[in-house]
Amino acid sequence: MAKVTMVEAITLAMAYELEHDPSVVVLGEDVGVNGGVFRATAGLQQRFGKERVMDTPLAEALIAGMSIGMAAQGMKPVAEIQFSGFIYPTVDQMINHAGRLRTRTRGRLHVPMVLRAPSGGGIHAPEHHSESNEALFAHMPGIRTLMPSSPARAYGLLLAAIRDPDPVVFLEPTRLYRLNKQEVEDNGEALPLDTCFVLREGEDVTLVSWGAMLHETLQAAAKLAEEGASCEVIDLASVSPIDFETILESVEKTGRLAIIHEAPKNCGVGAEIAATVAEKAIYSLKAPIERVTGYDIPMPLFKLEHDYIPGMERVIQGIRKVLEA
Amino acid sequence: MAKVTMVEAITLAMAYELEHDPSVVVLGEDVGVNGGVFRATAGLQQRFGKERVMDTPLAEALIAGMSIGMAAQGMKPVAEIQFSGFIYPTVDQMINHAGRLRTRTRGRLHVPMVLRAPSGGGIHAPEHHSESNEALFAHMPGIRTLMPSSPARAYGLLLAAIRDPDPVVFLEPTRLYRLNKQEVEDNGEALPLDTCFVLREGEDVTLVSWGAMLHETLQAAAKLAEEGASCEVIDLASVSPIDFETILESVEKTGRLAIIHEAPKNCGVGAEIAATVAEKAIYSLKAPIERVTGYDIPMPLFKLEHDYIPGMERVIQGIRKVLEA
Amino acid sequence: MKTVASFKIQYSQYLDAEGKLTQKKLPGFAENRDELLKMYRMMSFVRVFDTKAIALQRTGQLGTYASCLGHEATHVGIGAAMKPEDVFFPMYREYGTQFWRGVKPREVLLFWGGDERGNNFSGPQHDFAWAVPIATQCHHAAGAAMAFKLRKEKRAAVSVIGDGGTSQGDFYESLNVAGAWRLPAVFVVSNNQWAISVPLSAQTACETLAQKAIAAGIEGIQVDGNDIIAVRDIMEYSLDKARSGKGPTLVEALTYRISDHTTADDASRYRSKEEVEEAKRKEPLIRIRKYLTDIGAWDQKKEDKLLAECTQQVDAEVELYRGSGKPPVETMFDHMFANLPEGLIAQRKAAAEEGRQHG
Amino acid sequence: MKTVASFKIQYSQYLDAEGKLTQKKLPGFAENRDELLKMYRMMSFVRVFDTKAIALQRTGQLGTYASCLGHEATHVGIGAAMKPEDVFFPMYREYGTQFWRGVKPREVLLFWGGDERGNNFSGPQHDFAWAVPIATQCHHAAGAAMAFKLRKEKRAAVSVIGDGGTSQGDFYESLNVAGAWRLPAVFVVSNNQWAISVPLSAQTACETLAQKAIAAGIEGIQVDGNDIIAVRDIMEYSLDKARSGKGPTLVEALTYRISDHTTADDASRYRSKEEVEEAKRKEPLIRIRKYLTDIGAWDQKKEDKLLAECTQQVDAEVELYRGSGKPPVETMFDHMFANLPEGLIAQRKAAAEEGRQHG
Ligand SMILES: Cc1ncc(C[n+]2csc(CCOP(=O)(O)OP(=O)(O)O)c2C)c(N)n1
Ligand SMILES: Cc1ncc(C[n+]2csc(CCOP(=O)(O)OP(=O)(O)O)c2C)c(N)n1
Ligand SMILES: [Mg+2]
Ligand SMILES: [Mg+2]
Repeated sequence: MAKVTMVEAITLAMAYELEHDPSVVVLGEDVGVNGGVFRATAGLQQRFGKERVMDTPLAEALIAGMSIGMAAQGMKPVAEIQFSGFIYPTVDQMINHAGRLRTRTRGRLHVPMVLRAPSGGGIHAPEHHSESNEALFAHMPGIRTLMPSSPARAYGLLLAAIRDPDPVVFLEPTRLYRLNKQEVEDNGEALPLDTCFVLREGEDVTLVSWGAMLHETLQAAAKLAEEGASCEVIDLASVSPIDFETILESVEKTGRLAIIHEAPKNCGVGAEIAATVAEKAIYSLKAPIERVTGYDIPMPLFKLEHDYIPGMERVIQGIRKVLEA
Repeated sequence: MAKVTMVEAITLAMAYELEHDPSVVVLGEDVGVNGGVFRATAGLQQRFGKERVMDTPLAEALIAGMSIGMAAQGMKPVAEIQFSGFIYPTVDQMINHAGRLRTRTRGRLHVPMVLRAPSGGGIHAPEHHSESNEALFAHMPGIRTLMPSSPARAYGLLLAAIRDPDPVVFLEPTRLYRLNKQEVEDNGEALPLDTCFVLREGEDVTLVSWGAMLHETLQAAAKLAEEGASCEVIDLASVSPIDFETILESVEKTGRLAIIHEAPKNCGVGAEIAATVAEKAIYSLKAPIERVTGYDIPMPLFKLEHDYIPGMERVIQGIRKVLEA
Repeated sequence: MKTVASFKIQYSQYLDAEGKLTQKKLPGFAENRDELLKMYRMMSFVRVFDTKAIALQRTGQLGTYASCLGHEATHVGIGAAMKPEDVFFPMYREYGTQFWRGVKPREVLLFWGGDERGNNFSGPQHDFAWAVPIATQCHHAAGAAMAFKLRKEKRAAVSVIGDGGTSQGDFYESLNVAGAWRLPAVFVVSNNQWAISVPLSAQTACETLAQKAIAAGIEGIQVDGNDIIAVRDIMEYSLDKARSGKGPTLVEALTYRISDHTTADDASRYRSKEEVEEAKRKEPLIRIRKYLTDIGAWDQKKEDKLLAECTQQVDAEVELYRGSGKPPVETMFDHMFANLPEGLIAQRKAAAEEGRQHG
Repeated sequence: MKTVASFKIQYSQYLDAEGKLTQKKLPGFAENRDELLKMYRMMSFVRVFDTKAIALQRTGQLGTYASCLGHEATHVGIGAAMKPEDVFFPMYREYGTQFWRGVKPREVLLFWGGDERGNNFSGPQHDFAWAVPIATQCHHAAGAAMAFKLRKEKRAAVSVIGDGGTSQGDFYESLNVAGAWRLPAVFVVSNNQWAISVPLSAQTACETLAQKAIAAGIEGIQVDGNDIIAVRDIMEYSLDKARSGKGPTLVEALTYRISDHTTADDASRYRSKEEVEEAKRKEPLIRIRKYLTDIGAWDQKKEDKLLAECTQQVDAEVELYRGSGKPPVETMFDHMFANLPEGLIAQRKAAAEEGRQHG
């Protein structure tokens, strides 16, 4: 068992599927000889050839649309969008085709594709390279949206995404790509879809977060534990559909909920979680639900990005507010 | 003062601005001699000429992108997207440029454009013609999103949108285009932005809705009034930003809230309203907030569209649930 | 300045508007009367269907309907040239191609009648559903073509868009990748001169739409889209080329949309009667009928019999359509995912209950 | 088949890689030594700046930086041909054009240093900000051109994209509308042979990128992008044409990206040393310097003096950049809207407070 970074775990998952399923192909800009600008596809073209790992022309709508066409004809394309701010040209194809082909043909055609893209800020990247846009996809019917937050979950969830017969948007927090290493057994074992993961058990407050913000969230939980506050930390992982069963169970236990995400607050995924919990568990809530999020402005250029992304202080402050209310 | 339909009110507003502001132009597919597929631009080209009212080539990204270019050079483009399902190619331009040009140039350039599009179902239209996608735009920083629900509000809000120096997405419920007529004084008076409208005062429950669903919501309120339940009905109108002041004031009075919208529930705008109200007014709430919405599936073809769109029965049932909890 | 590249666009026609041959040597299939008759029959059938569908719409039995009047040679020509294992990516009015490939008229009616079951074709199961968002299907065709290429299958992907569709970026992106990757794809532009109310001259400054191929470094050919012989011939050429690994082709079929854009449109608002009359003179059925008559393969009796048969068949399909009923409410959910998530199972249940109550 | 349209693409060059004239008659400006010297000085300045910016990045004083090494003739040629009232729509490495138009080097550094103030140029206030999302700015250029046309202003919009950018649908959509509406726009493709790791041959099957103009029915010209005389000449021709209502032009400038794509890239992963060495031989400064030397307008002393001056100027700009500090947190909100909505006022307040607390 090797210790790998998250980006290495992602490479491992793609390699595993390329190896075991001949219908899997990888495509995107610079994914071939260059191995991807984040090196997520490093070595794959050398190992599996140009027919399995393809550099596309520079056109994101094309990447999504071709993937749909391939998928509907029996392939399993794993497409990469290079940076998060360039995913928007895929929206038309994803919502109008990927998410509805199965239902509009009554199951005759379906779209087993994965659209991978980096997500979020914090790595001093140029403009348009640091956006968090999971809410856009979460609102689209017919599409699953995942965000891993550790090497092992990245590996297991990506395997699940590739194997799932329906479209999956897989958003990878760039801030976590190389943040730390974890033992990941490259055994082809997928994690379940449509489920969240309880990373830390606690009694006093439930913290729901996903992607890179779990880093600050877990740190905050550790810090607060020193002060005697016991936080239950849930990795949402499946941004859509949301595993409300687990979340509600936790909130019914703790009576308090803070949601932490990097994307803008307004109509973010945090809103859905807060709304549903407030609806279903209102009588268990001992305090208003708190959302600690990015502001309702575009991600600023990097001099200010750490003023945009909720830092430990802001997260702890938010949790304290819930604990003290 | 003339009685006009909503679509006529929209035409009046554009005509007023074309008449009074030489920098205003109208553009889109078939908006010229054909007057728009919904007739929203009927007569405008005849009256103001081909230079002011332009048929574009068939390309939505172009329509949005050119509008940004024109707007940044001092024009006020009012662009039409023909049907709601074809607005997605504009997403890239709207989020990456329209919504951020002012802030990224520190105010040097700005984008006084309006992107008009029909919205929602219920008129037996073909596939992709009946989507409700306000949540997509509501989540975008730097953009205002409006949805009128009456001829007078359509007139006043569209004037405000055109005059506003920043980008506005203006979503017009096709189901209301010709549903009924209202007296609208064509006096060039705009309504305020960033505000919602209390359409009916009440004591027992607050109903927040927007666009076409206000039709069912108002009917439901009238019906429930017969049974002695007093509903306060709020037209959200400004889908983003949301006027929480008015909503919170109402909920603090009634203690109960139902939100009614046609778009899919998951991560819809209703989630944001419910989340914020639950956060800010939790101690006033006498019952869980209820959302009556479309399902988390694509709008079906029209044989089933009225099973998708919440009808009176579903709306009343939702309100009753809040009243009785 | 020195010339570094030069290009030309060629035009193909065998049968002019008068039904006279404009070339001596006919393609093989056109030497075979039965082949020509088969195509003519289908063109006639499509026309009868089209007339009936409009009538259904006018009497409130159908939603909006997009007529194919005038496009019969283009559509049937495409269908006749394709093999079942090829994949077709329609826009929304290519009934001629689809019927040839086994799609049932009742399915077309279901689609325009607001029923998803209409996209669950009886034709080849791999054929794509209609693509109403203009030109988006070009990408799917490119993707499918890539799948065939990767799997070394001798199959081709055929997409159709309109003249208006050539203004969409998706179209160029697909053409370009097809060129770069030498994909087995044929991109047809059904140039019927109008995109709703926008005439071709307002859509582009191009003299031909076939020349758009030059931007992708691929071959572009213009064909008389009202000439079933020319259409099928160029399609066979392009498909052979594709299947044998020689790359993609852009085919511009010159035709005319004689009808309104759809039944929701009123074309008299934006174009002249004269123009339409002129187009009717050049429409595709007249000329092939004349030619068949000239070579002694057709006469009025046969024509009457054919029309009676077509009417009968269409009426039978309409009956089946009329009996299709409303699908149960919960079918909205049944095909959303292979594995329906919890939340949708709950919504499905609620919707089904409501459906049962209020039906 | 009959030919219905034909096209050719022409190529312009005055100065070859050896600095020898390849045409007898020079454009007017090139007969004027001072004009040539002015351009050469700017090219040299840009190169000094570029070298310095890379050094800043390597020492952690700048974020990612996109070098323009090798593109100086293309960029400066565009700048020299434009008028202040024209509008420039850059991609992300056209410092040569921008400096010519008055943008300050410190502003370029601010942008790559992660500071929005870098987009608030000192150049013409109507010039667009950088457009990192590839080819999206073509639409803005088309829109601006339409504004000029409607207002009957004799101004042109100039956008630049790369060879990779020609695969984006936005590019074709803009070209097409510019043709259909005869817009005063010039679309430049800076063909530096690579889009990060993807070579031109994998991007498209086209022999030239200028031929993409044919898909829009507009003129396309290929120019030696390392020849400042040819670039400026073709740009002046295209701009005159645009401003006088004669329509848009697509200009393909053939050049080479000698540097890595950005400082975050390692080009040795995907291309050979030999190729880069060959490109260096043809780079734009050598040839114009040779030519100026040959005609007696330049010598080593002047060169040394120029480089010293450039270094001094660049250093001064770097100092200003270094002193720019971090903008106050609340500036994230200050330019969001002309009228900031309530919710953002509250967020601004919270952010400012936090900023004050934690720096
Ligand atoms: C992306 C998109 N935008 C707009 C529309 C609305 N619309 C439907 S058909 C049409 C015109 C299409 O013209 P053309 O491509 O020439 O095809 P034709 O209908 O003439 O066969 C338009 C604008 C659409 N379906 N898709
Ligand atoms: C829409 C979009 N997709 C991807 C990227 C990431 N990216 C930045 S530059 C680049 C290559 C651009 O190549 P080219 O257009 O040839 O310009 P060059 O950098 O060579 O000047 C890519 C893929 C982007 N900026 N925008
Ligand atoms: Mg057409
Ligand atoms: Mg390049």
